[in-house]
Amino acid sequence: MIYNIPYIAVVALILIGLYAVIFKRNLIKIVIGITLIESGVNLFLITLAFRKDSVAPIYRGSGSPLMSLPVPHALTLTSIVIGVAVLALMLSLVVHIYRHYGTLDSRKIGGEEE
Amino acid sequence: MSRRNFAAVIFLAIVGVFLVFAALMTHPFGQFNDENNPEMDQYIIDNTQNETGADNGVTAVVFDYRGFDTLGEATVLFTAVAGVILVFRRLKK
Amino acid sequence: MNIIDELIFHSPALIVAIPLLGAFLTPLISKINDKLRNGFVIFIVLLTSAIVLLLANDIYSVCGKIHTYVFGGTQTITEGGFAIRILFEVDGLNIFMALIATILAIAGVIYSWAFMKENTGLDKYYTLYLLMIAGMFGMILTGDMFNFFVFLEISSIASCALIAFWTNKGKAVDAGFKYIVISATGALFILFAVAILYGQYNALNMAVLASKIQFSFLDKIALVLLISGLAMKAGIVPMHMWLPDAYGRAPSSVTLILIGVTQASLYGALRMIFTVYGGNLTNTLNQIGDINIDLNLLLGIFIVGLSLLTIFIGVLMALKENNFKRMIAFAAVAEIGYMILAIGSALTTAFSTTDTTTGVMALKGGIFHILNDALDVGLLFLVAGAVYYATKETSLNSLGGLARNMKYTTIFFLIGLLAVSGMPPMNGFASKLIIYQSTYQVNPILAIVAILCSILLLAVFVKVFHSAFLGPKLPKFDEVKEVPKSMLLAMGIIAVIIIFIGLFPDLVLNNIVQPAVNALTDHTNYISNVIGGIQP
Amino acid sequence: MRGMSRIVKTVTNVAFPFIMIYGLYVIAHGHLTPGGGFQGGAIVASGLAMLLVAYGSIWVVGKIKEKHLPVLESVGAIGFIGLAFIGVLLILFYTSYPASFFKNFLIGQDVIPIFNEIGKGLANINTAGVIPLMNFAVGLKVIAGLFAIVLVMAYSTRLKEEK
Repeated sequence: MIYNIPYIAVVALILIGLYAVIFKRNLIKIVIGITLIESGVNLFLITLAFRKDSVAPIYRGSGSPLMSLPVPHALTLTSIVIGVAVLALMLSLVVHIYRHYGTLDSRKIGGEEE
Repeated sequence: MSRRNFAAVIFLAIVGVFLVFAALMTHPFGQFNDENNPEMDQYIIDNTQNETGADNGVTAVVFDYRGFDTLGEATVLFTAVAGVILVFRRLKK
Repeated sequence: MNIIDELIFHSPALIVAIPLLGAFLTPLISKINDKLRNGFVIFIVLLTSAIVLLLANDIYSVCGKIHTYVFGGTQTITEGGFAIRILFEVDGLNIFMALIATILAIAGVIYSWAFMKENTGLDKYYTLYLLMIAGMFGMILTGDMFNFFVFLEISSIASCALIAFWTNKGKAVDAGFKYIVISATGALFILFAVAILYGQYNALNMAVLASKIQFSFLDKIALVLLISGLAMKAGIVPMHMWLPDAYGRAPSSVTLILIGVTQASLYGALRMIFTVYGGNLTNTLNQIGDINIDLNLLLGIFIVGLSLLTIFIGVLMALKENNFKRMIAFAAVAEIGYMILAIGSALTTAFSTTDTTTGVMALKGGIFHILNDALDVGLLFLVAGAVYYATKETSLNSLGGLARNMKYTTIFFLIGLLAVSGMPPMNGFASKLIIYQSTYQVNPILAIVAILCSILLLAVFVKVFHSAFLGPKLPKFDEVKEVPKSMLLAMGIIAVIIIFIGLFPDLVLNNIVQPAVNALTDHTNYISNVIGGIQP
Repeated sequence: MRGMSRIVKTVTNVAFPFIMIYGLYVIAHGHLTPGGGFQGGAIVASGLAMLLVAYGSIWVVGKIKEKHLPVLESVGAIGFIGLAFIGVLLILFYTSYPASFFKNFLIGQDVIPIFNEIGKGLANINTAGVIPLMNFAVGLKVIAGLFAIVLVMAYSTRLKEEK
């Protein structure tokens, strides 16, 4: 049981993120919520890579000790870059929404007549 | 608390319970045995140097074994740059 | 070696890589000349379509053939039964979706030539357009779970930026933000599910996962996450809020590809349910007395319930909607409901031993409807875009008497109207008839509800046709002219395909839809074709 | 933003070359030590972002036009996908070559022997075939891409404030 605590942390991060996405009215807080979910998933991927008593999967010349798994590292790297891209686009849309409506409250945007 | 908030709290609670169960049932952190032996990753660790010539296993996976993912990843960044520039463009010629 | 054979062998990679290369080259080429850039983009799309047709010809030549392509190697499966490299696995269903995507891409890129001419930022527009097409093809053709996620993100980021193309309108930016929030959350659900499956079985390839999956508690969680994430992207009812906004506010040419992306998400859900979890669909979950509660029954009833909600809400919202494009968008929601209605009823029966034909027929109707829905709704959106281009009006109240000045557009709208509401000479009739027949055998109420909603849909569109196109010519539309030729050509391509399918539905059903259904139902063939002789 | 105080500018002047060199080192040694094109590119781009913060976006746009950055990014992306395409195109020259997209074509050949080395724990930069070349292409792409995002966002939000 004690070895499952990292996964509990993952679940906590994802739930906090979902809470922010569902309940918060401020667009910036919604963006923060999505970033939190993403960090939770990234943390989960990277915890899957660890093996007890292992080193990073990089050869150092002499011998080959037990190495941690390389594929989750690669997946996490990809996922982080995708997260940066989504974040940049979301923030630039928020900037535009603020320019139009002068507010970040999600109840007050998008209601105007055409 | 409004009805919408109440429904959302119920939803979050259900999701939370299931995810906590999932977290408890995942194999313990860092513990591998014969049942969940990571064959694929062990193969990559053993053959990285001979097949790709790279010392760094992660780079070998990123650029060789799963190179197409990396192309997609680079494309995502390219897409984001194009999108940000599109959103901030001048609207009048 | 023959060059055509080589082309076919490498085609799965080239179908994705050529639009990507085109997208990377577009910013450089648009420095030279605008016309050259438009021509280059059309050339890239046509080249991709030619390769898709070559691959389709190859796939359909042998029954049940699966074209497996390895990136960066030759060995599909390493000794021990795991795939270390990314594989593209193209079977009947994949190539069926790719053909739909091809039609949409060609029509959209031709339509854009005249439709977007007045706007600034066109080099970025065309770059993102090609990226969206590449993302759609990647989602459709890939055989790797993580790769699927990456292409999902490419298509959703590109479409989000294009939905917010008209940044001077606040509602467009708002629709783009809504879309990116929903699709980013859905994509993260999918990534979480992929990570759970990877942690269990140490595999990312779909065929390998399908052969290893044991249906433990974690796998059920992963299945729920996968279906809910893909349902968010596909616009099924509890998560449909983004769809009318995004479809309605985006430029019409973008909406056309957005339909394709939505269908690709639906394809993803089909692939996950029928192939990855295919062997476990008849697992008994629970037993009450003598009755076994099987997974496929539970999942099927759940999906049928969702689909009825989707149809109802789509049709009712379309009835009261006043904006032309948003109204069509709600009709699109209803059409998605018809597809998943067929898939749900197929799930309830497909794996029972006593009645095998009903499930297969429902599945056939659902998959055929994916093609028809993409064409019909796409044509309607193109017509709405043409009306907007000519009059700069979106509200239905202020339109009227357009048939006098826009003859061809009116004819195309009539074709789309009849097709989307399932009237006999068009393609929508063929697929909806199969859906009615098969759902009637599952439960008559389903078929009755489906027919009633279809009639309501007809009423909605006839009302629009009457108010916008017929009637006296309004004085403010005296100057309105027919839209340019490239837009007419794009609408014409889709209309001709609609009429062709409507006249010869059997030809399409037997040659294109049947292999897709076979690919879905026969998941053991999928596994054995990819993994080959090596068993874990 | 108009730029920050003289202290910040001086510190930036001192730190900037070190960050650049470190980032380029991470890119170049991606196949030998922890790092790679993405990580090194992010380091260099963050150094450039530091310049942006310290000196203000007007000054930076005076030095680097923001419309040149997407061209640089396109060049990096074309380099990356081109290296992947060469794996397929080699079939035109060697008929029995086991070609495929993303083939590491520099490993296991004897035409250019200097790139045909397999790293055995030594820090030789000419190992690993096309991986270092791909690292450079991706590094260029990431530097240009991330810096373009930051620069465009900073520059366009500033314009609105000043008016």
